[in-house]
Amino acid sequence: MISNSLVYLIALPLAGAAILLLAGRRSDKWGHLLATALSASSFFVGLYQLSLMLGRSNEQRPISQKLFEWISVGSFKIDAGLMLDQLSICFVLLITGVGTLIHVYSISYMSHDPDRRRFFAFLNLFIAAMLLLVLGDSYLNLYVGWEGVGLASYLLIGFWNQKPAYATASKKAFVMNRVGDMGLSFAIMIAFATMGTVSFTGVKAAVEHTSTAALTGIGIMLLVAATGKSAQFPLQAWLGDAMAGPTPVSALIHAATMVTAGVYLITRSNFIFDAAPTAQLLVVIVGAVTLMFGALIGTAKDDIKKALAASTMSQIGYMILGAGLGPVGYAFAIMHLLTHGFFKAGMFLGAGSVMHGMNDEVNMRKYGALRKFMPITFATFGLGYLAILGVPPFAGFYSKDMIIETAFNSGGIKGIILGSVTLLGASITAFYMTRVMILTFTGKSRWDDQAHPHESPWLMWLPMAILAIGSVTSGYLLSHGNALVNWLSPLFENHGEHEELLSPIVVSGLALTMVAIGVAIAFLKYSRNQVSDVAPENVSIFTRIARQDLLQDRFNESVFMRPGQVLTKILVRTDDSVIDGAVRTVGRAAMGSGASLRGVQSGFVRSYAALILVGAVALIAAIWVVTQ
Amino acid sequence: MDAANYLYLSALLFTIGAVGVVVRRNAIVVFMCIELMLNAANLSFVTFSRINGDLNGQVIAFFTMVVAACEVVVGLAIIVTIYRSRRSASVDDASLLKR
Amino acid sequence: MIWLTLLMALPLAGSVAVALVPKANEKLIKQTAFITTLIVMGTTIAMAVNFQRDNVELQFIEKYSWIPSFGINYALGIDGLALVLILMSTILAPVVVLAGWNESHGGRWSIKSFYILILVLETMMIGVFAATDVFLFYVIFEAMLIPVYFLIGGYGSGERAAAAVKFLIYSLFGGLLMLASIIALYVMSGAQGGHTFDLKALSQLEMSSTTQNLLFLGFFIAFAIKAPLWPLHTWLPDAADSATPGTSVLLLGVLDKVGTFGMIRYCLTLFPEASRTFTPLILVLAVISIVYGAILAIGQRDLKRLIAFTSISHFGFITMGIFAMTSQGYSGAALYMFNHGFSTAALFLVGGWMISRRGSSTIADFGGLQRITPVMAWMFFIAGMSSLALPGLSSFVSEFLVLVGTFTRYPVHAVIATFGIVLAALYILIPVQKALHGPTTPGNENLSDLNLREKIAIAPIIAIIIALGFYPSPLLNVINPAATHVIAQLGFSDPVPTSGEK
Amino acid sequence: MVFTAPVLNYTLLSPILILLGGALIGVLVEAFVSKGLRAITQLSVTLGTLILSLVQVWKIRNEQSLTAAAGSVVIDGPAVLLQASILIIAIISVFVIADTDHFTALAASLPGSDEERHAVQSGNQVTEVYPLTLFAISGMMLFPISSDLITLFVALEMLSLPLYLMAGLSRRRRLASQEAALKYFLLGAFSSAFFLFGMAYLYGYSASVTFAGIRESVVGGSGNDVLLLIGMAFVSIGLLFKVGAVPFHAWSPDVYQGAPTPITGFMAAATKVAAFGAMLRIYYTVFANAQWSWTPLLSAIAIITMLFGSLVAIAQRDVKRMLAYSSIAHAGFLLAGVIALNKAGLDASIFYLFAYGVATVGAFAIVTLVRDAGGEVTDLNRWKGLGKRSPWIATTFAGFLLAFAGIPLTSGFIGKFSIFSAAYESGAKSVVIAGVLSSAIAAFFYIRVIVLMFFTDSVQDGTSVEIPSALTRITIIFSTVVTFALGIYPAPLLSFITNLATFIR
Repeated sequence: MISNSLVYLIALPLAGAAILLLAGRRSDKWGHLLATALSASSFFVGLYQLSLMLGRSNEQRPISQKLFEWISVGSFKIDAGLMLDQLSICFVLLITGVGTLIHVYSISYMSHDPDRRRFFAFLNLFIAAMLLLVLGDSYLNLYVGWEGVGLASYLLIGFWNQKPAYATASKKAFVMNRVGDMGLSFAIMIAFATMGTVSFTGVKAAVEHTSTAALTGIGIMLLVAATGKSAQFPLQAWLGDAMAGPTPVSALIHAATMVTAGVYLITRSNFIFDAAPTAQLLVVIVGAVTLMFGALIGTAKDDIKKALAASTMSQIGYMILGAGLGPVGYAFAIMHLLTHGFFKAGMFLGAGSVMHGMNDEVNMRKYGALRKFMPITFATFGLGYLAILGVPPFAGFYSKDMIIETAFNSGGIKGIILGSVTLLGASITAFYMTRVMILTFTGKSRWDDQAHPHESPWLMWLPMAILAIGSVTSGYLLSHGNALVNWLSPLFENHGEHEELLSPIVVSGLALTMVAIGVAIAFLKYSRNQVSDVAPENVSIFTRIARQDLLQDRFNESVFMRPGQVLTKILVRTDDSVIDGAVRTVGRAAMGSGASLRGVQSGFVRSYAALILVGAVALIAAIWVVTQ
Repeated sequence: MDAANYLYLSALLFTIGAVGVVVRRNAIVVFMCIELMLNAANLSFVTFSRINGDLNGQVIAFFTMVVAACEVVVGLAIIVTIYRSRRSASVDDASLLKR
Repeated sequence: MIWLTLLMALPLAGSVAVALVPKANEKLIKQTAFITTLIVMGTTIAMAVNFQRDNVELQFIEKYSWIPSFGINYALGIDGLALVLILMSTILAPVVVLAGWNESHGGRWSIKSFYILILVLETMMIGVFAATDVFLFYVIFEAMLIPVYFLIGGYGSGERAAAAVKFLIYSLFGGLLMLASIIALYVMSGAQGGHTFDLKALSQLEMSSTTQNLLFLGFFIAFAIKAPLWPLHTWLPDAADSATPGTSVLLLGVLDKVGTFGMIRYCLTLFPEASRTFTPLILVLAVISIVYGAILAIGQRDLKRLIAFTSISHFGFITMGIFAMTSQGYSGAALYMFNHGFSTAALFLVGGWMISRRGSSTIADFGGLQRITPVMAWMFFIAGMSSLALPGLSSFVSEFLVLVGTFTRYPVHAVIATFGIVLAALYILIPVQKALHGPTTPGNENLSDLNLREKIAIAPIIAIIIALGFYPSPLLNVINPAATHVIAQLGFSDPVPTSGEK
Repeated sequence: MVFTAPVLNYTLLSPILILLGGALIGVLVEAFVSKGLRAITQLSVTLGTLILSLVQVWKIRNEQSLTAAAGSVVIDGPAVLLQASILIIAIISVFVIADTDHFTALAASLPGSDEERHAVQSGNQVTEVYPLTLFAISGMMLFPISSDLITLFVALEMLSLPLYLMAGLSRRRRLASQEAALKYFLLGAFSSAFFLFGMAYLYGYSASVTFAGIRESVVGGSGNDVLLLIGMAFVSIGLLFKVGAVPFHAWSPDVYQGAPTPITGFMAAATKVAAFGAMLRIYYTVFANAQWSWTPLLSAIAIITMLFGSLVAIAQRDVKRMLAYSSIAHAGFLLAGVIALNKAGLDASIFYLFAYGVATVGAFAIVTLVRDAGGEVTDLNRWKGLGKRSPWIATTFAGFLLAFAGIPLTSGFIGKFSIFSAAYESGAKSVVIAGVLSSAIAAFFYIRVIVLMFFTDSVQDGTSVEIPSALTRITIIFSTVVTFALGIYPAPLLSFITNLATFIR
């Protein structure tokens, strides 16, 4: 039963999660091994699927499978169905592959944590959810995975939630993601209301006779969802705090896989964006803004993980931008996504290993000169560094330059702006990555006395090494003979090439120069003069703003949080005073009138007689009225 | 002479009685006012029986007198007990029960 | 086979049995009650098996003359919706008994009377959903208040007396308005060929639209109080605050459903025109409830009140789904009633355990429970996740159906309501962070984790929550026929996709 | 001229005659039987009479006659039903009255005098209350069946005069009791003066003292409407006074509170049946065709009565007064039945009267049980926590309160529903709305009492609950059973009433 094996992809890690969570402490001994094994086996299933797929012709490659009828009410019919095509297979391999490596890494990294078993349970849960996300054959199934990874990310960010700050960080991540998810549900609603279906194939088919307005609406809402999950502007604020999670988590979820779900969503929905130029334009803008936004933040961070997080944000900005460029861009976006998966994960693991050696110090100003103490980490990290810079022949060179090139060639003034932005971004990236390298590995040691930096055990450096290899080779492999582009092309309808504004050579040249400039500045600034181990206070306003993540939190707090809290307080008060108050008033009124009416009962028989008399007179009067 | 005048008279008597009940304090007097009202009613009965040329009205008058007598018996009994225990026959003093 | 009467008789018999047990033998009392509820649950499931899914007509019909001089019958019968709700009630009953094994202690009265009240209440819970004679429904609808009133006032905590009275007065008021409408219906039926209370017959009545609107309001206000719909909700937080967890489960999980159930079974069936007339207003109220309830839940310091307000938000969703007049909305609402029963039950029961252990219901008093009582913490977390409608858990399906169903006809309402899901994340995660996460705060160091009984009690609920999240079809298949039937009766059909208008 | 003796149908009159006979025997017993045996003899005589009379009523249940007593009484379905209700209520009341501890040993003695004390010590308890009760009952039996003005008036006085006295017989708080008697008497006499005056005008209008005669001229429309209207108005005052409708209600709270509780229960229940019985007959038969003139007025009075009774009851602190005001509210509900002026209204009213009467007697019977050293405790604040000390009594009382509040599964609900639907059917929507509203208000104070009894902690002030005597227990159990039986399965009684209740003219 080959088709069934799609289920195994998800079922294996899911089972792992379930077993570990239900078995509880009993499974502490072997839990991590089981989890790793299951993740790995899922990876091999993926490979097997790939082999099968390679064996089929282009049209035959996508396979889908209905598991059972999930929801069916009236015309709203959703099957629990999976779909594996050229796009999702890439993700499957990335997720399970990098995932497995990180499982391995974590065995050692988390070895001292009493709750390691729970950690692995969550990792497996994440893998399962992420696979569901990329395998679901309809937007609603995708939604399940979409929120599933959100949950896993919440659990993992808050893994050490006994620290209030971390608990808050996890909550922040979940809530901001929910804002994005809201966009996704809107998209689904519009899709159902206008097209009567929410399955990828169904929607794709329905696009041609659907009003542009609706398509634009769907597109924008999908973009909102993407910004939430992929930490794009304006929903980017959670990513930095998400670094509260254990470093392997940052590597897997917040660098390699989950945060790229937005890119997947947009490329998956290419048929919608191609038909909704406005939405597509917005995608590009969001991408451009974010890539600058992230890059700028990156320049000011002293926390190595936050610096990397900022860089992730910026790199995903590249991908979104690429995806926003339409059919020509999708493939490159994916390519960058994959290469980024390698080098960024690698660098995060490197950071982890550094922290491991520096008893969890994250402040780069307290590092320095680690090259000697952790050669392997330095090597792997360095390769990742070169890759992200886009130095040929490393991975980034292929993927990133493609995006820059496509940006330039996207035509007209738009092309020029986008191109320059991407170029500038590249240069800034070069600057802050160099800064990270210098502060961490070179120069004088600035760590305090109790730190005994040492290389990490093989369980940790092996994955780093593998990823490093990936970050060297993946670019070449994927772009060799346009391998990936051709692989994916059947999914995207090609509108033919734009006129070339700049030739690839020129672009590469430009890019490299810009990078060189960035590197140079970094060298002048940090390598020459001594770096202090505390962040200097007398810095420019820009630096300060950058250190505060360009005031993103300040903004959210003052615009959403505070007013929200005030509103809540007011409502709580009015609910008691006004609404319930009204009810109480009615009651009091009744009692009051009763008390006052008692007065009639004076106790004097004569007044009673008078009452009767009055009554009699009243009756007579009434009669008189009647008869007149 | 027009029989209606008797009706006016009885109405007048009735009103006097009713007002008397309301304004007088002494239980006995109050009671006498009520008797006045009853007799006013009797007067009407008799008048009507005269007007309608039908004897039943007059029969009722007799019944009423008997009933009034019974009322007197019961009434005086009650008033006297009250008077004995309170040493006052003022209806205003008897106002324990109120509200 | 007179399933429904049997179902109603069993708990009564159980209550008699409980009454016969000597006061001293608490254990036996509890066991008797528990066994009874189990038997009832079994019988219900057996009945559900015999239920013909595709048959839109009422099933298991019974009809005996009760008060012939008013044309009142003891008439029972259920459609898919009623079946689902009865199923929910009878599954919840044993859970509540088991979960609240010691709730009856420290009450004003004996443990015995507690279980007698519970069992009597169960009879009425079944009857109120099964009744097809308006008068019978009303009788049970009102009589139900009494046991709950005593359960809150007698075994609750804090301002229980005040809360109980508030609950009773509120409900009685609504009930009397409904009585006025019922009388009017009765009189009209007399004028139009024979006094009757038969639901079907009454739905055929001719009446001017003004009358119909007035009578509709009579019913609707009663139900809106029950189901608490803003602004008639203020009794609920107080009641939930003072009632024991088990009582709260029955109150919010089952009794309040009578409100939404009534809207479908009586408002829509008896007054289709008026329902259409008032739909815009009701939808607005529903949307307000959704957002308002959520915001107030965020603002609560007390765990029980928080849960109560989340329910107000959820009932907003249910009401919205009902009046969206689409099959998705309707089925979603029906499914929502079922799921809400369980997610709220989970929240209240686990919350109740936390409170009884800590001796306080103030959220701030908890802290770091995940480290001390992991199982309890997890149960609370899962319950919370189901309350914020996390995909993969039961309530997601229903909530999304409601939203989609509403969107196709009333996009604006649906959009505003959808903001509720962000608020939901807040009102669940805030208590989760305060109570379960963070460092262990003083007073919580040596709380005990769930014991076996409690685990057994909560397990089925969690199981149902997860199972129905992935495979709701069994319920949907029962609900759908009724849904399409009702929608069709109201002269509605699902909006067709607008694509092709290009 | 020749004297023709009137033809009397003794079988049909027997219920009343038996009562009168019993009453006379009672008087003799009071005079001649030794004080040791007196109480028990009186009790057995009274009960015997009542039961005998009830049997007679049952025997004649299907009879119909306009000429039972030369056209001055009418025997028909409603008559039988009402008489039966009165007798049943009377019997269960007598069980409570039998507890002589409530009654002064020597009514003639001064409160607190040696004479009184001696009478108590020597157990020299006078038991005139029994014959008085019987006289009152015979009056009540006559009131709803009388079919001419004379009989009506005599019956009214027959039922009133003994009640005036009985109100003054309380053993404790005698001053209050005597005051109650005085007030009841003066106001009663006052109202009956109006009644009589009204009768005079009806006579003047129709030149006839028989209902039939008056009805004819009402139908015929001949004659001076002003006379008719004034007559109707004043007669109504007399009746409304007896049923305690606003603004002619003022006596009832004071009298209910001052009178000995068993008497209060009896009065509240039986008098209402009798008075409403008469009212129904008069309005349904005599005034029916003048509906246009009185329906609006009566509706207004009904609405005011309901609301007033319910509202003021909220503010009461004394259980007897609270019940008094609640009975005012119920008078309002019952007026809705009169206004209905249709078969349904008649059936409903009779059912309501019976159900309410039984429940009332039960409720007051329970009030007699809550005592401290100084006798009954009627202050509600001292009823706190009753549910804890004597759950059964408290639960039963709660049951009656729920019945008064009209909660389903109690007789009160069926009554309310039937009477309101009848009123609605005849188009008196405003009355129904007011009724529903005031029921909501009323529910509030009934529930307050339940809260006091069950949800508030008791104050240790020597308030205790007497173990009910065997007889009282019978009353309580009977009323409880009837109250819930009629709530759960009223069909038999309802159809019985429906079959019988038709006025013959």
